[in-house]
Amino acid sequence: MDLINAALSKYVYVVTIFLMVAGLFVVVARANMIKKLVGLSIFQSSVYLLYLGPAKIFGATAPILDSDYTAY
Amino acid sequence: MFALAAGAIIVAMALVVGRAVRGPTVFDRALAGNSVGMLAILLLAVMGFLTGRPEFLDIGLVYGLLNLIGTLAVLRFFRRGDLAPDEPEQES
Amino acid sequence: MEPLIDIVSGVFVAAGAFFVLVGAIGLVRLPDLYTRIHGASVIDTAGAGLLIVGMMLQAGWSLVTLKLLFILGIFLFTLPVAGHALARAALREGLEPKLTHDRRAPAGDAPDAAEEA
Amino acid sequence: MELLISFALFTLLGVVTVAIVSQRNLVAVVILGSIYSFLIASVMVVLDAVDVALTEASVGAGISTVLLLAGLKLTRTRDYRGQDPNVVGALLAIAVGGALVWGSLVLPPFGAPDAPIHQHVAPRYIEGAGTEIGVPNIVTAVLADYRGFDTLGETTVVFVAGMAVLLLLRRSSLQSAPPSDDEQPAMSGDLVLRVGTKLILPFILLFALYVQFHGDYGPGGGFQAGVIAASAVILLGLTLGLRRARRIAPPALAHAMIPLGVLIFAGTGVATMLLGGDFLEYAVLAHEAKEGHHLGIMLVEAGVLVTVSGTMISLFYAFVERGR
Repeated sequence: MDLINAALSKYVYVVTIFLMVAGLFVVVARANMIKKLVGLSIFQSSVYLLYLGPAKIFGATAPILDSDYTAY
Repeated sequence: MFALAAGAIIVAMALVVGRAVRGPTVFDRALAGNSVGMLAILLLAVMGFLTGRPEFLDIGLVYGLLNLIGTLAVLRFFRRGDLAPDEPEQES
Repeated sequence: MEPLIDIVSGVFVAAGAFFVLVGAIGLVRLPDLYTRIHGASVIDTAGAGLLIVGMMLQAGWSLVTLKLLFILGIFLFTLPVAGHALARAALREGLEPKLTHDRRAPAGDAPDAAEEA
Repeated sequence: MELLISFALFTLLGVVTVAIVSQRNLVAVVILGSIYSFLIASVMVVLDAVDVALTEASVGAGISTVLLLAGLKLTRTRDYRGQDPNVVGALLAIAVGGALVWGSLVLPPFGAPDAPIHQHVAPRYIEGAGTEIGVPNIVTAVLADYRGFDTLGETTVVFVAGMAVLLLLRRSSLQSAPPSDDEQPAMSGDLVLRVGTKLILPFILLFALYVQFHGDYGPGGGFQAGVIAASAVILLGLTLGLRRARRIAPPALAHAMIPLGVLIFAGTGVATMLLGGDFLEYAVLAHEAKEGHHLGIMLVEAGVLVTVSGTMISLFYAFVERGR
């Protein structure tokens, strides 16, 4: 069970990295500018995911203060 | 019950994304894109109830209001005449 | 009162989830664009409507209910517009609806063999 | 449950990305890009980052599709076929990916509450935002107050980027070519669309205001509100024709709004300096520190709103006018 959980939690990072690499590949390898732009936006949002992924806490909520919630 | 709904929405999303990836015409993709946006809104709402904090419907509202723009932009693009059907064999 | 509302909203949500699935299957399985729009509209109306009503029952009288109501209103308003524009644009671009047989014309009048390709 | 939902959404993201990379039809690429943005906004909500999700939603749902298609009109609709597989690109991607995977091995498990990211400044902000700033939304507190200077930098970046694109795309004069006669409103024949647009426009604008002023208490803020307001103008231009849009939001006004917002932002900072505080130290703006913070955040968000919406509207005009 722990192993499955560990694999699942790595999966998130692996997909994030895959998105990043795919975006990079599109930017480098495709000649068309529109495609480069879409690739760039993929790359950019995967960077967000790389920041957000490690910061997720199960059972916590968004960082907007409310007296009913304690974990952010 | 909300967990079940979330599961159903995600399965539906997977199916619709499959339609968007497969095409075959650009209009099919636009339709699928519209539906994915709609399912995303529903998923956000259900997620809110699932995690017990349903205040964040603003994102769903944004999608609801702005989804139309993306679809109309695609359609208007074709109105100007440069249609590129995906598959040449789609000619009927 | 509370358990009753829970049950009713659960029924609504389950029905909504069912229709969302049905619509998605329709979107994938139906043969051409014009019929697929029907599938999408099942999600837009029956699925979304029932789900949102279920959630509104769960939320009680609050800002959340109001927002859900707005979302439902926006759905019922923009999605038909989008679907209408889509079908119209597709038709104008010459995407023919797939017809097995045309009831208006006598058989053999309109060559429709090409549709089967 | 959260783990399963994120698992499914991440898988879908991967599928869409593969489709984008392999798809040749550029219109399809743009549509898939908008689907990607829908998915990523859902992922961000699952990851509890509602402000970023709202930004992604407001940009990805309308504006980016419109601008990409407008750009597409200037180029061609097909990525040309038969380009040889790019060995250098593939090698580079594999190398970067390998390095990143290697680095990710030491990342904490997904969803762990004791991850290092929560040990340093985050508790400080969570403690301080309520008592020092008096704003429930910690993201707004950090963005507009603790890190106000950085946000000024970001606004300046938006300003510079907008200016650069305008300089590249604009025709000779500010008023550009007078609206030509071939400009029939795009879908003018379509009653349903016209009425639909007219009915939904006020709600979009109203919602932009809600996002702007509710940003202290929920997700939202100047940037998102600016994008949503600009979307209203873009929708108007798309369905009712460019001339109508130009009359309601003249290009000259949009151009003027770009520097004006930066001016409001920096002016707030200068005002606090004149009142005896540091640059962007909002506490001196009012008698009470919390009042001052509130006022300062509102002014700064207004500056961001003005710059962002001006930039988006100007970009739309620049692209569309160039395309005809």
